[in-house]
Parts: sequence; structure tokens; C-alpha cells
Amino acid sequence: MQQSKRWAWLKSWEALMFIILCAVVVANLRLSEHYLDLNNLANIFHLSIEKSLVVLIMAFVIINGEIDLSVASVMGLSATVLAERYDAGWPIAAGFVLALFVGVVCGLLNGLFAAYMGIPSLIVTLAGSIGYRGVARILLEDRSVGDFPSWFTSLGQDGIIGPFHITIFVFIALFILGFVILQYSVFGRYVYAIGNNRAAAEYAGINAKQVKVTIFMASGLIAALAGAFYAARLGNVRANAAEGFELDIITIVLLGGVSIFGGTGTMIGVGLSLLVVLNLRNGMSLSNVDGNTQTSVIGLLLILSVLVPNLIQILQRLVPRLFTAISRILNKGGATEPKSQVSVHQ
Amino acid sequence: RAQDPEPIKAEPGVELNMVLLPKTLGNAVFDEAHEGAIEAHEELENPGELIFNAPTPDNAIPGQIEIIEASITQEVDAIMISANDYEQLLPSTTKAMEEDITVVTWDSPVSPEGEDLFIAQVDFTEVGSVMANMALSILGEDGGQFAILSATPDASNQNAWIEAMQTLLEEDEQYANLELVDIVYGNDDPDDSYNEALGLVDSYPDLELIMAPTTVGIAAAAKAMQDEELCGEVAVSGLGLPSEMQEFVENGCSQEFALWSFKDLGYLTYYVSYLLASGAMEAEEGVVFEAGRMGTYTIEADPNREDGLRVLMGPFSVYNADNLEEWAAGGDEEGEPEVEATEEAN
Amino acid sequence: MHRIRRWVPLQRLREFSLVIILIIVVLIFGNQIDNYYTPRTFNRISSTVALITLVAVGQTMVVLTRNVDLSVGSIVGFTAYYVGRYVSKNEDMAPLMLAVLAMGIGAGMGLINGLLVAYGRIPAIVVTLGTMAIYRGVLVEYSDSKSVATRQLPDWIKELPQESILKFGEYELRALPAIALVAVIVFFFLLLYTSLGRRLYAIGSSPEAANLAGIRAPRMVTLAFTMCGAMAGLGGMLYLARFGTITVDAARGMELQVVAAVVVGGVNILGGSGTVIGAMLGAILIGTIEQSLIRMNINEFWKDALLGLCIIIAVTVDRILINQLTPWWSRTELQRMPEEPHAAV
Amino acid sequence: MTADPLLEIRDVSKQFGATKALSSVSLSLYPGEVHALLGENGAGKSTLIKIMTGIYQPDSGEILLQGRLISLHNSAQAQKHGIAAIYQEPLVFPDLNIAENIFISHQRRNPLVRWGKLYRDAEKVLAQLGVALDVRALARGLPLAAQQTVEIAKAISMDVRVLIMDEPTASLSIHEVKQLFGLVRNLRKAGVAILFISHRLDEVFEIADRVTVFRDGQFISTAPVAEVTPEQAIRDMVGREIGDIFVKEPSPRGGVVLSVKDLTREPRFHHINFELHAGEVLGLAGLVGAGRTDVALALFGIAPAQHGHITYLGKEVHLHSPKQATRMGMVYVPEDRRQHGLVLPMSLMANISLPSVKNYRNQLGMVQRGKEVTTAEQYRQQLSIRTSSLSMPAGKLSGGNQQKVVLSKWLNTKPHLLILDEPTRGIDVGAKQEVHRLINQLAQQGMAILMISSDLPEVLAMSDRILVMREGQQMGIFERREATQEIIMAAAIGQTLNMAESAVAHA
Ligand SMILES: Nc1ncnc2c1ncn2[C@@H]1O[C@H](COP(=O)(O)OP(=O)(O)OP(=O)(O)O)[C@@H](O)[C@H]1O
Ligand SMILES: Nc1ncnc2c1ncn2[C@@H]1O[C@H](COP(=O)(O)OP(=O)(O)OP(=O)(O)O)[C@@H](O)[C@H]1O
Ligand SMILES: [Mg+2]
Ligand SMILES: [Mg+2]
Repeated sequence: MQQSKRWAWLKSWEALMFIILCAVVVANLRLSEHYLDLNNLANIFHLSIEKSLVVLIMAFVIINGEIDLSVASVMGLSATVLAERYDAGWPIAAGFVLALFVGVVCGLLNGLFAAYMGIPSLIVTLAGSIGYRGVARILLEDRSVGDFPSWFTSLGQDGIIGPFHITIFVFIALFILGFVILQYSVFGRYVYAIGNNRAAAEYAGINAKQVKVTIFMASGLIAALAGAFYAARLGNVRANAAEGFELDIITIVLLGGVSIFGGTGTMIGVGLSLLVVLNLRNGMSLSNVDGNTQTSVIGLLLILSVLVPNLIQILQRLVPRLFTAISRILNKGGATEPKSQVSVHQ
Repeated sequence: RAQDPEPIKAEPGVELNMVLLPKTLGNAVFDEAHEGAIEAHEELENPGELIFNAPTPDNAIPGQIEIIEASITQEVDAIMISANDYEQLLPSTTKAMEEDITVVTWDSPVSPEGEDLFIAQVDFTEVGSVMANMALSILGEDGGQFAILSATPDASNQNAWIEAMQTLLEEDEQYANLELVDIVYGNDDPDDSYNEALGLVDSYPDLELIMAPTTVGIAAAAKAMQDEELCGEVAVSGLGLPSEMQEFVENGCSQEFALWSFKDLGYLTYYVSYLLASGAMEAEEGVVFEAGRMGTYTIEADPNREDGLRVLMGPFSVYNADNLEEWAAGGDEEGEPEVEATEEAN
Repeated sequence: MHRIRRWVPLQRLREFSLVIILIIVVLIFGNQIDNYYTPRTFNRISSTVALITLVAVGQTMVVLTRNVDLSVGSIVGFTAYYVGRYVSKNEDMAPLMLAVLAMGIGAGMGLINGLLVAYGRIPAIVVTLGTMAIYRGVLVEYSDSKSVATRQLPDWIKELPQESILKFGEYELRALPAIALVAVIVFFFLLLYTSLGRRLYAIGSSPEAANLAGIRAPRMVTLAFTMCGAMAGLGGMLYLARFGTITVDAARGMELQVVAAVVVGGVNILGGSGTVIGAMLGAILIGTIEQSLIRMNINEFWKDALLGLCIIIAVTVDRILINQLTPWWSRTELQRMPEEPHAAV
Repeated sequence: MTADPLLEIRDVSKQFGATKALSSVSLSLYPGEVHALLGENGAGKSTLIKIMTGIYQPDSGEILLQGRLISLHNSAQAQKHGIAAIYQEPLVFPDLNIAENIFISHQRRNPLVRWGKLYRDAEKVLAQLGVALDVRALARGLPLAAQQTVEIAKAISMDVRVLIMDEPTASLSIHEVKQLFGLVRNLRKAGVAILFISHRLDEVFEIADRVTVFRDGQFISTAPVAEVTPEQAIRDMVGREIGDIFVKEPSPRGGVVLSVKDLTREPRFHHINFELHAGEVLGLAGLVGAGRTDVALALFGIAPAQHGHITYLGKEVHLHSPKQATRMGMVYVPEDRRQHGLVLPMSLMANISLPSVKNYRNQLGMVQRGKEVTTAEQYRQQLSIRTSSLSMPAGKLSGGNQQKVVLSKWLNTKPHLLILDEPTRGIDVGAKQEVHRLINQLAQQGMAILMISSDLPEVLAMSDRILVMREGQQMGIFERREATQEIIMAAAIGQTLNMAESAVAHA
């Protein structure tokens, strides 16, 4: 019993992700001599930093039992607002603040419709993803805005510690913050409770609507921040910025062990899954694997990571059954029944 | 063609690792370009690798950045890019150039500071005039209403061509009777393009021509006209692949369309990149070189882009019922148009 | 009123409300767009909506069981391509056989999804996010980046979209909408009048209760995915007929349109309630808005924003209508605790 | 009863992780007998039932039907053998209507649904149970008792040989229980073997032919009902003597905490008037469906009333959300623990602290697990919650233990006003006493308590005053000393006392 407890974590999703991560790292080491280049290590994070940031908040959204398909459009819109204001002569910092504000407003709208009007967040944020992108189009039309001040672009393009960009440290800080909030704070408790059983949470005096709106607003805020980072990294903004990011983001969160029905998953799992996906993509890029194959491989990984543990469980259940049946046939109603040690039902 | 005495010739056998990076994967034209590049690769007996890689459409710009960064990490010698954005790839292509990697753009350039030079398939203004001429020849002297079905509102190539065409329509008396009523965007999606084409027909009862400077758009528009039995009334023209358009020319839905040879483009691009990366040639205005079977070319200032250098491939092939049969008879299997270029008298 | 309530169940209310909204939408656009009330508009929208409807019908089966199939876009793309290739080599293939082939391929892909979900016990969204990428990847490999061109296709398939089945003056019921309509009717009866259909509802409504009631959920779920795949396969053939030119990007992103249609049509994304009529109405509603915006004479760059706005207004009005109408309809509803199922994914 | 057993369980064991739910238990069911199964919360009763219907597979042991070994891997197989069960927690299909809910398991036989027949049949089955539910109405949001009724209808509508009933009466009041027992007797006559589980011993001794007792997953005894006394059965269950049924000690009545005037929400209840004092327990009695829960929901702000006034601690309040009510120190312990009471996948510890988790914050706003553990441990001992660990997901506890967690969760909020809805549903005798003691203790500390219960003896034993409702109407408030079972029943079914007495006598 003591024994089983100590090793129980091995059966967890986090352990599985960790094992996969190790495998990916080993494979990368063998496949490319450049994998360990400091530049490459920085690139692993740097090239997907915007997605990574949004993954953090998307974990909250999904654990809370909702979904936000509009994040990519909010990223695009905030980058656009920032650029458009800059183009109109505002200092970039002011544009940045406005961009964050716009992100929060988008999140607020999502939250109001989803939580207070009771419209499924899937539709709300789908409409949002079309609409917010549309607003970005209205603002910039077919223009592109660039030539940002160098301090701003250097945030996204130059390392501060070696090749590591400041955005990476922002990510780490937010990850720790997200981890603590989700896993250890009262708010985190509410997020899980609402995601699992909204009615019970409401009976317990939790204002589920308020929590949901807060999370959607945070989602808008983080997406807006990511949008600004995107602008800094690329040094130039068009209305189509960050198009199509949402699916990748959701994939990573789900691979992190978060249930789409809400209520389960941990920040560690999501963090590990992020590392898995980023390293896998990096390794494949270094091996010149094309985009389609990369996506397919991640799709396959997504399926296998759930399938394999489940298959083991199913086999664990079937094998004794088969064994019983065989022994029963052999000694015709035989007296010796094998006992299976493991409980498989949950 | 420039008549400089001694064109620079390529020295075969230099080991160079080169990356051919089209916009996305799974598009026929880019595969043709790849074929051309392979032909040149073999002709030049390059013992190095020719890597062909591209992102998925939903990750177009960040995907190209990732591939460029991975190429930098792998210390390749040359990157040949058909850019998904004019500015947003700049930080990474400039970085590549700083690492002494030759960056050559083709099909669609980046801003001049981020590339060594651009292999222009045809002159941008020429595309405008070719489209104007096709419109004129279809609508006749009396002219009539026509509309443009483009790719995305922010596709820089298309926008440049359309702009060139519009300028021409305004300035040249010849086109006085051609009335451009609308520009719509099908997002290079067959579905959207099909619907946009029909929307045009519905909105403008007197419309006589849809001009689509995109291969996806032109095919979808032609099919839409065919389905609605409008082929006699509304003509479809623009830039299209002969293999996709043959049917519509035969049944009269499209009289004329144009395109250049992507295979040649790939071939030429490879040659130029090889010359630059092997150090045989500098990317400077006025340099004359020989590109294998395609003959001699000169590096010239790009009239459309300040400080930009280009190699102009040309010429256009305009396809119609007469030469398409030849094309079909000759090159169907190999996918290479055998028609001699019909240089537009302009 | 009592009579009506007795014979028109609450579920019909959703459809009723959607029809009202659809009428409002049409009236508004009719007011804004010249020549809107023409047979042409009708034919346009019906043809466009047909494809989404067909796939949405299959998707409805899956969503009812508290699952979702995000791979439909890839299945449509793959079958469109495969069937196109196939028919270009076997020109004399009978149309029906080709449809069977398309549905067979789609069903096969759906079956894989279903087995993984039901017997591999993997959440549907995980499976189909994965197979969405994988099926597309297979297509890219298989196609070698070549596209299927219209000229390779036999005439009947190219002409299918302009075939008209019924004509009322200039209003036509064309082949594509007709096929979609048949699918809607077939699946409507399947869901309402067969025990198979009812069990699909039961599973989605409460998987645990279904388990206790002795319903073989894995089989049913697999079947639902297979049917969804088959519909997507048929959709692939129609996609081929409609667009002729098929690249590896065919129907990319269609899954979101389909899911949007299903959910706007009142099918609960958490399973258990909704009808194919609703899904069809959802597809028609979104399609009408989209097509009408194309016709509207406004700045190109405003269209996306307006589309998003229209959708959110439409679903909000729908929600308000339903909330207002429900007490009228149902005696028992008033007696209940106001505990609506909260919406998630 | 001399015949061979219809169904026989031999040496069945089942282990869940560290918990040994059943160790080598045996049980036999004869045709035409009602066999009661008794045991403390967590004794393994429900687990056995789930094994008998193929939901769980035993780790070892065998099941014999008419002497032949059968293996059950899912409930469909069990149904084929004629074994059906009413499970402890009713699980209806919320999106199907009531008729379909009843017949869903039958539908395998004919592939086409004939709606007209379906509705007629469903009405017939419900008529047998003496209830009138709208068979066309969706099951979503049905009150617990009605869900239970649907489950019962579902089970008896099948052609069964073995009917297993896991606490079917837990949320029913005497009236419905009588109906049900009538039906059970008919089934018994028809030769059905019935396994009956309940924590209400009086019911067990009324209906059962034989009694089996489990303790801690082990078989203790089986005997004909005539040969056991309730005291003996309790001793077998608990493993020790337990004192007399708890007797309420009077508590000092304080000021008015809650005063309700003319409270109305059509069509569920109208013109409810009462005052509730600090230190007082006000019982709310009535038949199932009388609208008691609705009054509580209105007070808690979940389904606010349309008319009337609520005065709380001297101030008129308009309640429209549970959060608001909770903030004011008014809490509601819901009757449906699975839907409203618990977050099943969360640990029982987290469930207990959920409504009061804000009190467990440190300066940084983090939840202090240590304090949580202390609290949970305290309730675990006080209410004897049977679990292998405090971090066990609440959903994996036995039904009665879940109920104890629900109670702990709300008691821990230390409210001024506590509304209890069926607080001891599914709780075993020993723990029930403990809960009663606790309620009394809280009242003595000055808490005002509104207690809804269908368990009439419980209402009589615990209340200072009893408000009786019938079909949404307030039938009167009875002082403790004047209330008797007969008087309350009479009010609940809307008869004058004399007629009620005769009705009870005839039943
Ligand atoms: N799925 C499960 N996983 C882990 N433990 C379980 C599971 N189901 C039951 N148990 C444990 O098995 C034991 C027996 O539970 P069971 O539900 O059979 O009790 P019971 O006799 O029905 O109690 P009650 O009277 O409270 O309903 C309990 O300790 C419970 O915690
Ligand atoms: N067993 C039943 N038979 C018929 N109808 C029922 C039954 N149980 C509940 N209902 C329906 O539910 C409505 C009231 O349920 P509600 O739970 O609000 O009342 P209640 O008095 O609190 O019941 P309970 O005694 O279960 O707490 C009734 O009007 C009736 O329509
Ligand atoms: Mg139990
Ligand atoms: Mg009640």
C-alpha cells in the first residue's frame, strides 16, 4: 500500500507527458547536432512564444468548462490596434495599453454572452473569432504597419540573457503565476468546481458567472499581450496576424490532459505538453520535416498518448477474463479462478 | 536582354545546402518550381542537399519563420523563399543574411533589406497590362463592366498587380471603355471564391468579365459560371494553371488566361542562388550571368521596390483555345507547357 | 393551446424560433439589397448551403452522443480528391456506385474515429483533432501535391450542380440541395422513429444512465461516427461536383462551419438534444447571412465584422425567443428548478 | 421457499484500490421472496448490486442463475437474464421524455418507435404506482422523488425475474412508500425475487421475508424476518450496541431570524407564512411533490418567489442568487447530492471546504491544505465517513457517505440559518443519530434550522414546530407537543383527522 502510493504518480498524465518529453529530447539529440545550440534552445520557445502564452490561459478556460476560439483573432486585433495607433502617431506604449484594453473588452464580451446570456461559448467565441478579426480588417484594411521603435522590436527580436528573449521570462513568470492560481488558490478551486459541476458550485455560493467572465477577460488580456509580442517579434503588423493559432493552442492544452468537458487537468501537465509539442516541432524542423507531416505527427501523438494507456488498461481487464474463460473450459466449471490484482474499474 | 560581353557562368560541383521554401505545401505551382530547382540541382552537380519544405496554410507566416530559423540553425548556404508576407519575414531573413546565408526570393519578395535579390516571374506592371489586354480582347473595343476576384485583401502580389492594372486603365485611352466595378476577395479558398464570383454576377447584372489573378480564384469562378450556365454571358480570365483551366477554355467559360512557367522560375531561382552562395557572383546591379538552359540574364534595379534588385524572368504565356491544345498534346504527362511564350505586344 | 402543446413537443420550439429568425434576416437583407427576392438568390443560397447541411446532418449524429467530429473537413477533402482521381481513371463508373464508393471511404474514416473514441476510450475532440491532421496528411502524401482538374471528370459529375430536380417557375430545387434534403428527411425519421435514433439521444443525454440501462454505447457511438463519415464522404463527392478543381486544401476549415451550423441549429454540444432539421436551419441561417453579406454593397473590409455580429445577434435573439416561448409551451417547465444545462464545449 | 434459489451469489469479492468493498460474500434469492439487505454506509451493498447487474465485475466469486453459472459483463446481459435494478442514485436521461425514460431499455426489441403506444404504456405503468406524471414531459429538472419514481417504473415495466431495489424509498414519503409496497407484494405473488435495501428499518421489517446483514464488506448473517429484532439487526450492522434513538433536548428559543409572508411562486406554492427563531428547528413535512423543496429554493435565491416578503434578521431581503444568500449566512443543503450537492470528481476534503474555502486562505490567498485536512478529519470522525483517504474523489464514496460529506460541507459554513433538504437521505441508523445530535447541538448554539424531510419519524423527533404543506399550500403549523404522526399525515394528504385515521387503517 505504501509502495503503491509512492509510485501512484507514475500512472498520472503528467508522468506520461514527462516520459514522452524525454523520448522526444533523446530523439532530437540523436537526429540533429544543432539541437543543443543555445540559439536553437532559445528558438524552441521564442518562435512559439505567443501560442505558449495563450496556452496558459486556455487551460483555465477549458478546465472551467468553456472554450475560447477567439484568442487568435484577439491577438490579431490587439496587434492591429497597437500598430494602427502607432501609425496614427501615438507612442507605442500608449498603443500597447490600448491594445491590452481592447483584449479585455473582447474577453468581456465573450464572457457576457457565454455566461450571462447562456449561449454556448463555442458559438460565442466562434462569432467572436470572425468578428474581432473583422474589426482588425476594418482598422488596417490591406495596409501593413511596421517601423516600430527599435526598443519595441528588440523586445521581440533580441535576447536579453544570451539569446533568450525577455518574452520567455514573461512566459515563465506567467506560468508560475498560473500554476499557483490554478493549483493553490481559492480562485483555482472555483475554476475546477465550476468546470466539474456548475450547479453544485453555484449551490455552494460560488458566483459561476462572475468566475467565467473573469476568465474570459483574462483570456482576452493574455491574448492581447501575446498579440503585442507577436507585433514585436515580427516587427510588422497586418490584419491577418496570428490567424489560425487557436487550433494549435487548444491541441496543446488537450494533450496536457485537460478534459474538453472541463474539470480536470493541471498546469504541470499543460506545461509538459507544451514542451513536448515545441520540442517535437523543433526536432522535426531541424530534420526538414514539412508542415503537414509535423501536424500529422502531433495528431498521431495526441491519439496515441491516450490510446496506449487505455489499451493497457483494457488488456489488463480482458486478459484475466480470457484466462478465466479458458481455464473454465479446461476444467469444466473449474474451481481455480485467477485473481487479478489490479483494480481496473474507476 | 542586356548585351554585356561576359556573362558569369556557374562552376558545377560546389557543395551547397539549399532550401527551397514556397508559400505552402500541396500547391501544384510550387511543385513545378521544385521540379525546376531539382533540374538545376542535378545539372550543377551540387553534392549538397536541396531541401524543399513549407508550412501548412493555417500557419503560413509563423511556419515560414520557423523554417528559416531552422535553416539558420542548420547553417545552410542559401534560402529561396516565396514569401507569405512582404515585411513580417524580415527579422528572420535579415538574421539569415547576417549569418552569411544567401537569401533569394522568388514569386513573391520580401522588403529589399531582407533579401539579396528577387527573381521576378514577370514585371509587376506587365501583369497589370497583360490582364488589361486580356480584358480588352475579351470585352472588345466597346468595353463593358468587369470585376476582379482576388486572393486575400492583403496578398501583396495580387495587390501590386491590381494596382498596376488600375493605373493603366486610368492612364491609357485604349482601355477607356473598360469599367472596373468591384474588387472582391475569395481568400484563395475554392468555396469562398465560388461564392464571391456568384455574388458578383448577382450584384452586377451587366457584368461581362471576372478577372481573377489567382489560380484558385480563376478555376472556382469558371466552375461557378459553368454551373450557373452563364458561360456565354460572363467570361472568366486572369492567372490560371493550364492543367486546371483547359476544360473551361474548351467549353467557352474562359477564353484567355495567362501564367508563367513555375518550373522555369524554380530553375532560374536555383541558378541564381547557386551563383550567389558559391561566391561566383555578387548581387549587384548590372551583373550579367548565364542560367543554364534559360540563357543570360542581368541583375537590375527593381522598378517597383526602392533599393530592390531583381532578375526578371519573363515572359508571360497567354493561353487560349489555340495553344492549349498544343499544350495538352505535348506536355500533359510531364506537366510542362510546351507552348512558346506569346509575348504580349504592348 | 393545450392541444398544440400536446402534439408539438418542446423540441420543435427551437426550429420554430430559428425559422422566425431566418425570416427576420431575410426581411432585413431584402430591404438592403436590390433584387434580393429573386429565384436566383434562392438557388444560390440553397446550393451553397447544401454541402454544409449534408455534412452537418452527419455531424448531428455524433454531437447527439456527446462527441464531436472535427475531422469532417479532412474527410470531405480526402474523398473529394480520391473520388476525383478514381473517376478520372474509371470514366464509366455509374453515379450511384461512385456515391457508394465515396460514402464507403468516408465511412471507413469515420469508423476509425468511432473505434478510437468508443473502444479506445479517447475523448472525441482529441481523436478527431488528431485524425483531422492525419487524414489531411495522408491526402497530401497521396496527392503528391497534384490537383484534380475539372477536365479529368466525366460530364455527369461536372453537370450535377446545375441539374434541377424540381422547378416551380424559376425556383429550382437543384441536385445538391435535393440530396441534402433527402439526407435530412432520412435522418430525421431515423432519429425520431427508430430505437437506434432514440438510443443515440439517450447516450448523449446521460452516458452513465445509458450504461446502467444496458445500452451498448460503444457500438452506437461507433455507428454515429461511421454515419458521420459516410455523410462527409458523400459531401466529398458533392464537393468534387461543385468545385471540379480539387487541391490538397479542399474543404480545409469546413469542420468549423459545420459545427457552427449544428450548434446554431440548437443541437446541444453536450449531447442529448437537437434535430437534423435544426442543424439544417442553422446551416441555412449562417449561409443566408454569409451569402447576403457578399451581395451587400459595403466595404469589403467590413464584411467579416458584420458576419460575426450577425451570428451573435441571431443566436442571442434565438435564446431570448426560446426563453420567452418556453413557458407557453410546457406545463412542466414551470414546475422545474430553473436549471438549464450550462453550455460548454 | 423450499424451491431452489433463483439467483445465487457465491464468495464474491471486490476491491477498489485500497478499499476492500466486498470480501467473499454470499447471498441467495428465492423466487417470491423479498430479501432485505442491511448494512452501514459503505458496507458494500451497492457494490454487490452493481456486480449482480454486470456494471462491475467481481475480482473473484461466481453468480448462479437457477443453478447455472453466468457471467455478466454489462447490464444488457443482466437484463437478458431477467435481472433489473433500481439504483441508489436515480439516473434519468434528462433530454428524453418520461415515457421514453421508462421504456428505453425495452426498445432493443422493436426497431421502430410507436409513440402513441409508448405514451399509453407509460401512463399505465405510472398508474400502477399511483402517480400522475406527464409522460410527454422531458425528464430534465425533475425533482429527485419523481426521478426515483421514474426509475421504479422503468424497473417494474420490464419482465423481470430478479428485481433489485437499492434504497428506492430514501426520498419518498409514507404515502408513496405504501403504493410501492403494494406493488412489491404483487410482484412477490408473481414469483419475482426481490432484493430490497433500505436504511429505514421499519420499512424493512414491514416488507421483508428474510434479512441479510453485511458489515465492512463481509457477510454477517441471514435470517427469516421473524427471527430477528431491529435491535439485533442494528447490532449486526454496527458491530456494537448503540443506545436508544436520540432524544431531542430542548434549546432556548431566540429572536426571529427569518420571517416569511405570503411567499408565492405559481404554480408551485402559494401564501406561505412562517417565522423561524434562533435555536429553533422548524420541520417542513408533506408528501412528495408538495412544494417543500421549492420553498427552500426560493429562500436560497435559486428560484426566487414572485410575491411575498422575506425578512431576514430584521431586514427585508430580495434573494436572487445562492451567493447572496450564502453571504448573509443562510445556506441550503440540497436533496440531490449528485447534481447539486457534490463535485463528484473532487476530493471529499475539497468538497467539504468548498463553500467556506475563503476561510482557509493565508495572507497570499493560497488555500492552506493543513487546515482543510483538520476540518475534514474532524467531520470524518464525527459523522463516521467511511473512506480510505481524505483525498478520495467524492464520487467514489458510497451513497450514504456522500450524504455525510454534503452535510459536513454545509455545517462547516457555520451559518445563522440552515435549510436542510432530506438531510439523512441514505444515511445508516448509527450515523443518523449522530446527525440528529449535531442538528440539536447547532440549534442549542442558536442556529435557526429549517428541516425538510420525508422521514416522518425524523421530523417528529427533531422539530420544535412542524409546518405541513400539501400541493403548494400551507396546511398549518403544529407545535411539537401537539404533533403526532396521524395529525401530520392527515394534514399532508388534506383530510380531516378522522378520515385520515380510517385511511391509514385501511392501507
Ligand atoms: N468506484 C469506486 N472506487 C473506489 N471505491 C469505491 C467505488 N465504489 C465503491 N467504493 C467503496 O466501496 C465501499 C462500499 O461501497 P458501497 O457503495 O457498496 O456501500 P453501500 O453499502 O451501498 O453504502 P450506502 O449505504 O452508503 O449506500 C465504500 O467504502 C466505497 O467508498
Ligand atoms: N413521486 C412523484 N410523483 C409524481 N410527481 C412528482 C413526484 N415527485 C415529484 N413530482 C412532481 O414534482 C413536483 C414537486 O417537486 P418538489 O421536489 O418541488 O416538491 P417537494 O415537496 O419538495 O418534494 P420532496 O418531498 O421530494 O422534497 C410535483 O408538483 C410533481 O409534479
Ligand atoms: Mg449504497
Ligand atoms: Mg424535495
